[in-house]
Amino acid sequence: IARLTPDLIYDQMIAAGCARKLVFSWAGNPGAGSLHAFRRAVEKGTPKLEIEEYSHFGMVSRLSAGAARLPFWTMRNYMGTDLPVANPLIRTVTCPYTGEVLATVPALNPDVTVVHAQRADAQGNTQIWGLLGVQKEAAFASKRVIVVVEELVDESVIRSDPNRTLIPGMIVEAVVVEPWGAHPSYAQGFYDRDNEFYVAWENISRDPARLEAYLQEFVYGVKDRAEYLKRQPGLQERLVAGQQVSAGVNYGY
Amino acid sequence: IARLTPDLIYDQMIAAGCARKLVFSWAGNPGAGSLHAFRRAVEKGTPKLEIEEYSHFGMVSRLSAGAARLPFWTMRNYMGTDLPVANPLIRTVTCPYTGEVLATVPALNPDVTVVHAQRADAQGNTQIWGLLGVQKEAAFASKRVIVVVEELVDESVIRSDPNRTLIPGMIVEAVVVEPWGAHPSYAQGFYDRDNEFYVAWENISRDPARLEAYLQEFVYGVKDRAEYLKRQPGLQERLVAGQQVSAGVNYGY
Amino acid sequence: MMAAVAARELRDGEVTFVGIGLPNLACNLARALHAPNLILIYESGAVGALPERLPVSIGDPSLVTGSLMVCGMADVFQLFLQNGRIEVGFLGGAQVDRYGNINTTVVGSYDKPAVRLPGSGGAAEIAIHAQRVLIISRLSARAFPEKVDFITSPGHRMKGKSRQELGMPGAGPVKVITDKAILESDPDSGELMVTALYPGVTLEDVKANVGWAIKVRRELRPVVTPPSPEELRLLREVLDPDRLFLKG
Amino acid sequence: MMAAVAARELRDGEVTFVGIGLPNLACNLARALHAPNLILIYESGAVGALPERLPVSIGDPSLVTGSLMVCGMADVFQLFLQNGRIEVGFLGGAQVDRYGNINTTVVGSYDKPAVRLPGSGGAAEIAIHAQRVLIISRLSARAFPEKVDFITSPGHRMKGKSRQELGMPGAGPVKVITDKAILESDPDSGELMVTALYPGVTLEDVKANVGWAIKVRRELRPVVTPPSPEELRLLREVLDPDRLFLKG
Repeated sequence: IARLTPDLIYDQMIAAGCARKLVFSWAGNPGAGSLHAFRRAVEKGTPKLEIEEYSHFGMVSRLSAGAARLPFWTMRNYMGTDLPVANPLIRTVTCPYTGEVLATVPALNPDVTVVHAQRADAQGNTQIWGLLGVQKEAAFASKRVIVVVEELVDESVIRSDPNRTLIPGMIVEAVVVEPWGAHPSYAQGFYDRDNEFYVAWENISRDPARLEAYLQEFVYGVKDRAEYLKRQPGLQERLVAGQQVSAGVNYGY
Repeated sequence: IARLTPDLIYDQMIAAGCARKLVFSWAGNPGAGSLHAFRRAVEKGTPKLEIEEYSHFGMVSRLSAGAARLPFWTMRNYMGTDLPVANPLIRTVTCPYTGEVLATVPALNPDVTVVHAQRADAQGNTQIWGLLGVQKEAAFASKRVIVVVEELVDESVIRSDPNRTLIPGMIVEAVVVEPWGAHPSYAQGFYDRDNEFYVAWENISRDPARLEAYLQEFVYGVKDRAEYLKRQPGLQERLVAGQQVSAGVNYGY
Repeated sequence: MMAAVAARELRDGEVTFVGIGLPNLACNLARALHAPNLILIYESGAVGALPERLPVSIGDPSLVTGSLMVCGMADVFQLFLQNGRIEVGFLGGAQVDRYGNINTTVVGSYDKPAVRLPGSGGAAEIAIHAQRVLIISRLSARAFPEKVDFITSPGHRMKGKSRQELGMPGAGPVKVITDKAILESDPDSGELMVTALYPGVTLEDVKANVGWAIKVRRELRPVVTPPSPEELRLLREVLDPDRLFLKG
Repeated sequence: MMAAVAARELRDGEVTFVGIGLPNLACNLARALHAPNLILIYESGAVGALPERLPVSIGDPSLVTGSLMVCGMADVFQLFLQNGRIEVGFLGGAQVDRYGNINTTVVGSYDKPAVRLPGSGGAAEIAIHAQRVLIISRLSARAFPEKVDFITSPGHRMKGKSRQELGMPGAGPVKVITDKAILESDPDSGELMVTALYPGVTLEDVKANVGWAIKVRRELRPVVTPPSPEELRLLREVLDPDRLFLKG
């Protein structure tokens, strides 16, 4: 599994033994502490977890190469750092014009990419606003793409604002309509980040027994997202987004 | 001067002797014919004009490299074509992972890039919708950026829909507020392409005397854009855009 | 007629890289008939476009309004074309040679051309990356020389090398649709050969308009089916009522 | 106090790459006081952000609402950072060494770490490309070893080589803001040296909390000006009322 910023969902997957190898650039629980399952795996070897580590720019570039179906991507980066020592896949290339030696990373082409988005139509044409991350690059780099959306919309909604489409349906395998599907993270315009849960994770994840109990109750123990939400009363009221709607623009000619 | 698709404005600059060298990938008058001033320059040498030629992908890549401040950009391209023979700046690089030989083009960093956009604020934060071309790459690749807009808007308009901002004010040197500034081309949501003029250009540009007369009347002979428009009565009524306004999206949280 | 014949080459749902002119007519005809889910991509950045009028330029604003996605040109070339997502690419050209190589750059020498043509645009990379390429071009001995003056878009053999030897992802120009006949590439040699004639056209007529001794496929389909009344009606009354691109 | 001192380092209008925590507080304090036109860029893609609350994560939705531009991360790293547009980059770290090298990767060996830290994130490239880097870190002998266990973000000398020799565009960590003193890099050797003390802190106190024999600038400013009442009010009542990042 690969992500720039593996978060507590990744910590859960590591704890549950679902991850053989993690490819990443920053593994922490922002503002709250550590991913303790990840740390136990790396520091103590339980469970066993291979790691392959880059910086953010390196991970972004790996996906950019994958999305462009090139075998590598070039950066001016890594000189003086120990990252190329820790990871021999960080290499160099010589510019055919200036002779300058530049850093390279190999393409990353995931088997499956899961993208969370605000809305898509039934064909998978997907619109995202707010932070875009590397969603476009990851989707185009991937062999298969699954889109999880807050809202399924008619094709006419997509066509009314084509500049917002980040991922075209032609590369999408499946659309999953799952409101609140990004919790404990957020969906701009739908609901806020559940910061309380990120803080709580510090203590849950520190204690393997509590972590296991959490997985039993909220992962293995729920049959779907609706049940997951029902076990957390007040959550939706607490996090639902306010209204700050942009004006439209004229696509006429 | 450099553009993927030098059009009849470039044909005018060539005819007027303003261009020393043209860097391009497609030089024609789409749907209407040729750029005859360009053809006279290349075929007969009047006026003298150097050319440096790529394909569209090559030109896009040159600007991508320039925008990323890398000395070159990599593509899987040009094998079997005569373009690298005609242009020795099209070279190759060997992938440090697969050993594959790939095509490269050198970075293009223009002295000045002129971008036409629908709107910007006084700081130069610029929003564009509809076709985006290589405007973002050209602006970031350039030493200086001039933005020509249909409409100057308050910063709050820009901030109400930040995903539409293509060019940030920090890289913009000057904002020129010039409604109808793209004519004979178009501005999505403002006015249509003046196809009649593109067709008319075929005959104007074929005849050096008519071309010179055109320049006298509509370029040298007008003091500003307002006068240029006044000499073409009915133009604005004929081309003004219809209304096809998109809905807004919620940026709340 | 070329537009109608080209339209029949498109299968429903295919992702098609469209140029202006006849390819655009062909794609929109196919969409109106057997391929309503054709996805049209224009190199200017419109994906899944539904132009309500015949676009004159690939930068026409009518390509934007109502399309599925509009992205920058770097994305068009890197994420769609080089990524291998384009199933069909349409190309035209001033010259097409024995191996399907296309010239849209110069007639004569590059440094002192007799005629300076517009250049590649996106044609070089489309010829390399599209899963298959369809060429549309009127047949004449001048337009079909044995060897083009300049290879803008590679076909099946370039200076003795095959596409595979040169590492090209796409299958190249599998069919050339002319106004007299259909030519297809021989799977072994890569050479273009006559595979079907238009009604009323003789093989001699075709051979006289090709600059080399063109081969003829053994199982030659004698005639291309002429455009149906419905195809003609759509082309003439709906898609190109002003006869911008149609001649007949 | 570190946030207030860091804020004073920022000049109005500067383009600043912001991390979460104290850097974010410092930037928003500067915006509220002497630098209203500071342009904050977060590596998640928000440019010119005006967060109405203290963002806990660099992916906080409050960074988006009302910002000047939101772009993808490829653009953040290629078009802004590598392009040279970032004037100030803030970095923190578990270890900072004699030459300003920072470690946020591992304590101990890479393969069998005693403590696994989060890793680089964007810190490696910020240290290389930002026009100047400000480090914020509490002073302790553990946090300031002579040599870091792992160079995540390069400072002024790495394995004997200078930034210039290694071809790094930015000037690197020009100042380290700690809770006891300010350290600055010697323009010649690149070594960090003490240049100013906080009120009530002695030089011996600083030296005891640094893992090597740190040099002291000849014209040492004796004390850093303590936070003004206005700085304290903004930090405690407006910017971080829940004390998420402030200790005092």
